[in-house]
Amino acid sequence: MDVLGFHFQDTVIVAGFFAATLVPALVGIVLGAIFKSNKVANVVASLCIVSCAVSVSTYPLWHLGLALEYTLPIPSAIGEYRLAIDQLTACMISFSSVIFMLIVVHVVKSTSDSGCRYSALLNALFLACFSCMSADSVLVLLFSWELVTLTTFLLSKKGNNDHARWMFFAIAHLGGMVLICAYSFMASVAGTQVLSQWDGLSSALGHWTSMALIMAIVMGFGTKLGLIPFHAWMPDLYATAPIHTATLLSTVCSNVAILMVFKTVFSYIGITAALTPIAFAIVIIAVATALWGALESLVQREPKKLLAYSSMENMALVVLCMALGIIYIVESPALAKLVLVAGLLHTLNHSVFKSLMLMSIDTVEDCTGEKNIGRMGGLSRTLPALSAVAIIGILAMAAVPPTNGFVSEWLMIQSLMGADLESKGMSLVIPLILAAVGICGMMMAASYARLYGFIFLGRPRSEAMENPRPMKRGTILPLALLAALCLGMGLFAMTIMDVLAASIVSLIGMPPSPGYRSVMSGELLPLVLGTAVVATVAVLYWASKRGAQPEREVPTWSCGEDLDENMQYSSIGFTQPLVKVFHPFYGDTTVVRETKDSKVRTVIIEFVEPFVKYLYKPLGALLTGISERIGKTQTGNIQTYFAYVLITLVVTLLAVRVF
Amino acid sequence: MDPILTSNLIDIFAVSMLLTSVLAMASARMRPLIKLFVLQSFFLAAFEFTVAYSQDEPHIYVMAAMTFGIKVILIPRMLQYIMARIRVDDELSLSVGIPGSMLLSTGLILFSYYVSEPLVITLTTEERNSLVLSFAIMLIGLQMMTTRRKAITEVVGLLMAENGLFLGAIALSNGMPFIVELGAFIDVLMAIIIIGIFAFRINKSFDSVDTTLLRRLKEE
Amino acid sequence: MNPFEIVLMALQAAALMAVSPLVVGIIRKIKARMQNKVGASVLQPYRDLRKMFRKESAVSENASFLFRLIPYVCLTSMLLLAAMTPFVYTQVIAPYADVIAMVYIFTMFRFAMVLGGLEGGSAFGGMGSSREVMMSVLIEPALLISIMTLSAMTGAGFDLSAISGSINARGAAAICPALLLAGTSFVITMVAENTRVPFDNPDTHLELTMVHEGMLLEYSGRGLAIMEFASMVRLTIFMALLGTLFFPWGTAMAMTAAELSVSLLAITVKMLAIAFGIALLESTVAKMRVFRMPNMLTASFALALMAMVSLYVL
Amino acid sequence: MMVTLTAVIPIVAGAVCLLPFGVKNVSRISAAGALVMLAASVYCCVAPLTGETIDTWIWYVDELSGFFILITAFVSFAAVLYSTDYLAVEWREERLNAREVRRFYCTLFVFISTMLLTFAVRSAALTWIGVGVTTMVSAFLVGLYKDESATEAAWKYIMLCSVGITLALFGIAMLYTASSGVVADDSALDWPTLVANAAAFNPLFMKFAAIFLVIGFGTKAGLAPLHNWLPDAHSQAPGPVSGMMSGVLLNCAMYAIMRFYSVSEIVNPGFVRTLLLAFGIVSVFTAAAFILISKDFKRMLAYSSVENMGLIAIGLGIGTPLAIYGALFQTLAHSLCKPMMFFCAGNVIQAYGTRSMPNIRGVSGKMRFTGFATAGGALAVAGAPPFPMFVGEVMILYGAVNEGLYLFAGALAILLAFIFAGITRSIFPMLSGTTSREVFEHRSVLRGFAIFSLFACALFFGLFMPEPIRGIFETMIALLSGGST
Repeated sequence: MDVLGFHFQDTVIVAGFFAATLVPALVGIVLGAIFKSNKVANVVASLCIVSCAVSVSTYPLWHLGLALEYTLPIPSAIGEYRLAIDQLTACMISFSSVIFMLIVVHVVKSTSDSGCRYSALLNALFLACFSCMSADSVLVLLFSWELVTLTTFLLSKKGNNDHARWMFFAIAHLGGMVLICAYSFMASVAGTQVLSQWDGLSSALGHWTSMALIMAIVMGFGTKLGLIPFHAWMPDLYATAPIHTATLLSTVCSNVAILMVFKTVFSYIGITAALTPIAFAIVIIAVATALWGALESLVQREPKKLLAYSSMENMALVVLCMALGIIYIVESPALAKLVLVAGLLHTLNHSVFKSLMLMSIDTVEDCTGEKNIGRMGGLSRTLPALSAVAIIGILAMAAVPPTNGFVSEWLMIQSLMGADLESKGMSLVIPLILAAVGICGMMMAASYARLYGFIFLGRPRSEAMENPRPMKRGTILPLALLAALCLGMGLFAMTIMDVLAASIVSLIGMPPSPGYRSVMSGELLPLVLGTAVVATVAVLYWASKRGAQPEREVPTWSCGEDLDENMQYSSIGFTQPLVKVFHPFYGDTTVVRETKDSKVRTVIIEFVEPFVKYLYKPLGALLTGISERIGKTQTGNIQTYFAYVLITLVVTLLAVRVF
Repeated sequence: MDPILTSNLIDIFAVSMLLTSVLAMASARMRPLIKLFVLQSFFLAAFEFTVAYSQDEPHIYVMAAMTFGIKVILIPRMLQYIMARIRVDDELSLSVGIPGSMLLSTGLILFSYYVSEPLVITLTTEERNSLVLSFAIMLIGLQMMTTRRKAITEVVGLLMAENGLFLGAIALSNGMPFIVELGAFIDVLMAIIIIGIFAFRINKSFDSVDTTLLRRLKEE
Repeated sequence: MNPFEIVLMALQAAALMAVSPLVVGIIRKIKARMQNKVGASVLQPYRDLRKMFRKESAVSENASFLFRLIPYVCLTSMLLLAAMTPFVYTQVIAPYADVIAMVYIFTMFRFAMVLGGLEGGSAFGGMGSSREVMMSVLIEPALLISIMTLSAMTGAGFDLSAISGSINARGAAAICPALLLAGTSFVITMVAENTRVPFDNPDTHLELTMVHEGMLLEYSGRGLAIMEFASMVRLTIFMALLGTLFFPWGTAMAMTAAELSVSLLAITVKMLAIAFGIALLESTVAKMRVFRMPNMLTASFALALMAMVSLYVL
Repeated sequence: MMVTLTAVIPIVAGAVCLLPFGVKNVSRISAAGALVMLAASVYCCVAPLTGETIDTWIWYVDELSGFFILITAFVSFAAVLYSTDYLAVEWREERLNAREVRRFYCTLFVFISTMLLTFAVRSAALTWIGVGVTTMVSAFLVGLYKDESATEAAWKYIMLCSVGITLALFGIAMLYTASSGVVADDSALDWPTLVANAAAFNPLFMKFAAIFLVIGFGTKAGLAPLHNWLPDAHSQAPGPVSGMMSGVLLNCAMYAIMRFYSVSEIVNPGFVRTLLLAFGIVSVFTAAAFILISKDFKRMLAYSSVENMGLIAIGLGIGTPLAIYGALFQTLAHSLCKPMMFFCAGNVIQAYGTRSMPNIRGVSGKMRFTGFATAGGALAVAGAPPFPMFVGEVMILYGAVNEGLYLFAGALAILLAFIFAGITRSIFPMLSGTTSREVFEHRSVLRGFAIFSLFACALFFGLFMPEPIRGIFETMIALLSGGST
């Protein structure tokens, strides 16, 4: 390849690319581990930004036709560090790097999470994610996936949130263990550890095994995506961890998980007609997760918890798309492409709007020091820039055109509807899925309306809201960029979809035609509709403002009384009608009455996550019970121990004698 | 001597060892217990001597002598010294009563026969019994450690199990290479000395050598 | 698409919007007559809108830029929908008259309204928004599914004009359980979506009952005019959809003068009939309690689902 | 000659320590002694690890021995460095007097010497003697404090291990019987001879030998349900000794099992493997249960040792080259990580004066270095990457799956996840939070260096595996799977 008149060997360029990606991050880790000062922390973070910036070029490099395969020149106990990047991986790496970079920029600017340790761990997380996505060896994949878990765990330390972090760590590790077993099994069947040589193992595995493996892999990665019942860690961790950790977890790490699920299911295992039953099981889990996330998000008190449930819902939709892809792929490849494109597009979109919203919400908490959504309000007048970017994020999450969230949900429903419904039991299932997706979408929209309305709109509900600290300088920049991405990806979604479709075609090894566009309606709709919305609003606004009488600012109408801060609808009250409608699902709404004085009485409504109450706690108690039983065997009496030796000896001898 | 006589003698000594073991399980007092141990060790020495004679293996003579010196004379002396120093109460405390212990011992003997059956058929007659008996003595030694509460009885149990072991080792292969035997003896001796030291410490710390008192170390 | 067609489409969108105050006026008039009143002129809504449009607006001091923008967002969404809705002629701006997009534009409208209700910070706005949100969670899926049933039934994809044309072309043969069930569901949805009795009473501002008006409480002058107008258009669009999607017979499928005039006549009759139906309903049925609404809405949802399922089962 | 020297140097160092110098001087002497010991061991192991087996007098050092000797020497070196400051603090705070300190060093060096010797001898009998002697010597180290708990722990330790040793001796006798008649008497118990002639051994006797040796040495190695001495002894011994016991003493018994394993696999393929698999999974299961309920810092770490010994047993039990690699790697990983963790625990316990985890809070705030190292150590011990124990676990699971032990692998994975959850749940809350206690971190260069060097090594092996070392592992795998060198 010739660059600026110089000729380079392809291998040199590839090696240079990997070096340029990995080395700054490595240097960052080392620097961050050694130094402590804030200045160095900025250097460390900027090294991370450099790495991200280089890895953004992954897709362009792939596009130039370079074979992005590289083996690091250092062997390890788990074999060689083999990296290989295919088209889909390249897409995801490039895109995730952009998000990662913007988040790190925000870290630097906001300084709330800075510090050498944090920045060094960011570098480590970047490396882990990069190597996980590009891993070409099973063990490297498992190693880096666990490393992602570890670094996010370390990154999530803030104050006294040990329990929340631990919950995450333990559940994620359980998932990791499942993955280790699943991948080991596949490696033993494939006879090689090199992932790029795994090609359609399902014929060798037999379909029962393949189905079990697909389930194990979806659930294994699903522990980080928050699939039911592994979502219990999400709300607490999102609420207590440093926000950038939560953001990375919700965006980049989810992208990694989704990518790995896609690659494993569609490329390594390979889908055959016999595998559809497992897809139905996954559909059920995904739908249940989505509904659960939507339901729980309605009653959350803390904005970050609400966003955690929203992440759960969004990721469940992506998994749903993947499962539908499995169902469609045999009968109608074009539709399968469409639904997979929808899923991947939603993954990308989610990482944009979710990072925007999480960081915006954190800015709110940072500026006001308030964490309870019920005590917020009226920030749009005091923090106008923030409220402007946040409304775009909210619109994107609520899937309102012309944002990117709309496009992916639109595609999703299209692919659901376009299903060839004459076949199998699908005809009954599809309407149900459709209904569930519809209800989820509207419930989430309700949550988002509540989120925005009770934080930015209305009158302030507490002192802190009246005079928030101004935003830190420069923090608006990454947020604005993300907001611009929300709009841009909404308008120009087709370009991204084409790339994703091509990646999926090459991943699955399907014939490129019929393309996904053949089953899709309104190819230009995102662009046309989006432009139409924006243009019409602009024209109407402009036209209407001309010749209008000047407005008058008046106090909010209050039936003649003076409005105090409690005379506003409360955030819990806002969704209360819905809670009443879906009451059985919330199970227990605990009402705590505290009598402080003889006259003052506070009523607090608490929503306990039923999964924690009815699944995790009893399970924990059971395990502890069993362990304590076993613990009783250690009596402290040495005679008992001798007895164990004697019994062991006798039993072993007997066993050997008998068998 | 007559080979039949020697082989009979070998059997007799081996059986006597088992007998002393069983009797030891039945004894409720400390001093008879130690005496029974001395007796058992003596039978072991006699057994070794007979085997040495019949096989004409000089190093087994040495072993017999060592057994006699260490196990019949030295160790009992030490045990008695320890008992005198820490004024052990002669009463044994049992966690399983004597009838129960007897039944258990019988069970273990039967078990030894059952388990060693495949081994035994490959051996010559005189080795057979000795091997089964050595199994039984070892298991009964462990049983004594399991059911007797005092530190000293635990030691005696261990020593009896070791006697069984030597019985088996010699019956099977005329003893191991000399260096092993020597090492084993030194090991035993050292163990007893060190155990003795700790028995003193236990007595000092707990005012008793009843090891049931030693049960603070466990999970809450 | 020839230029004439484009002009026609634009005309029909414009006509739809233009007649919407009239439709509201007619409903009010019929209602008044049923209650033995004289009632205002059917043109009264036009006069009201004109008056409000000219007045000065008073904006709450707590309101943000969004508050000023929301009326235009609402109007825009209705404009786009008007352009998508087959009215006298089945061909609309295909292929952009996408049913899914239509549902999402409704969502956009509603989202804007809800946020608008939360501006200002009065208790009424929040209440209106809260109830609106509750209803929409149940309405929207029902709407989606009932329209999807049509799409699946005809196999015509997601294009409104194609769906409408396809049902129209089949004639009476198109009448099937799915269509009827979906139609019933759509009627309930229409009543609920447009906040008519028994779900809401558009004519009162009683705090215990109001949904839609609660959200508009802070608007005045031009903003209020636009919001009210958008709501009127919404009602008309729903009525038009009912007339051209579920009972599309008579709607012009080709651009001939004969068909167009028949279609014009047909749609007028249909709209009047629907208006009469709404008025009848509003005169005879009492307003529901707020927490009774979900039952009715769930019924609508279930009907839609049954319609979809019946396509494959029957 | 070199081997003799290696074994003698620590004894000399120990003897010198007994001389009536001041505590500070004794520390210096012992540090120097440890350094010399390390140097001698490294020098001694260079040849075997590069393929030239040392086979002189009673010594026999091949790759496997060399591997274990190097681990032992390195960990012991770190432990002695750590002791110098640890003991000085104990002496300053008058928990120990100068005489006890001197005796401690002497015993410690003798202990090291016996361990080195255990690995370096040719005969199974001598290995057995070595294992026996380590028990007796280390009993004094466990009982160093002479209080009730320490005495109790030492008593349980010595009694249970003596039983184990006795059973193992019977196993050796069986082994001898199996081999006698095939091999000449003099070399009948030499490991290389045993391996070379194994094919002709009496399989029945080998089976009994296997049972007695596995149970006997298993008691010493801490395989459940024979492990009950282990948490007591580890928790009562002073910090550096706990580290050594867990990091290298358990290896001694495991080494004996490994050596026997390579013989037995030729005679009765699969027999020892089954035994080890059974003991291994029981150990991991028991350890999981105890880790979940343990409140005592050091006891919990001790159960983690039980778990790791179980894992190593499982790795051997699976018996494929990959799994054996996992077992050996796990041995290395455990020997590096666990002492480090015990040293950290020593720091914490010395500063807080309690071992009860719920009473320890705010370590990171009060003790920066220890907090950092404890966090790393906890992750390493729990089995998180990039630490080597994760790699070992993955290898063993991978091996199990490859052998078709699916249910077994699944159960093991779940148990490992529980253990992971248990360890992290207990340790991380200690690091954060606040405490009202007066806490003073005893910092010194040597102490820090001891922890840091282990940490650095662990991290290195977690991430890298240079070709030469990989080659050594390959040879060891060949040795263990019954191939002759």
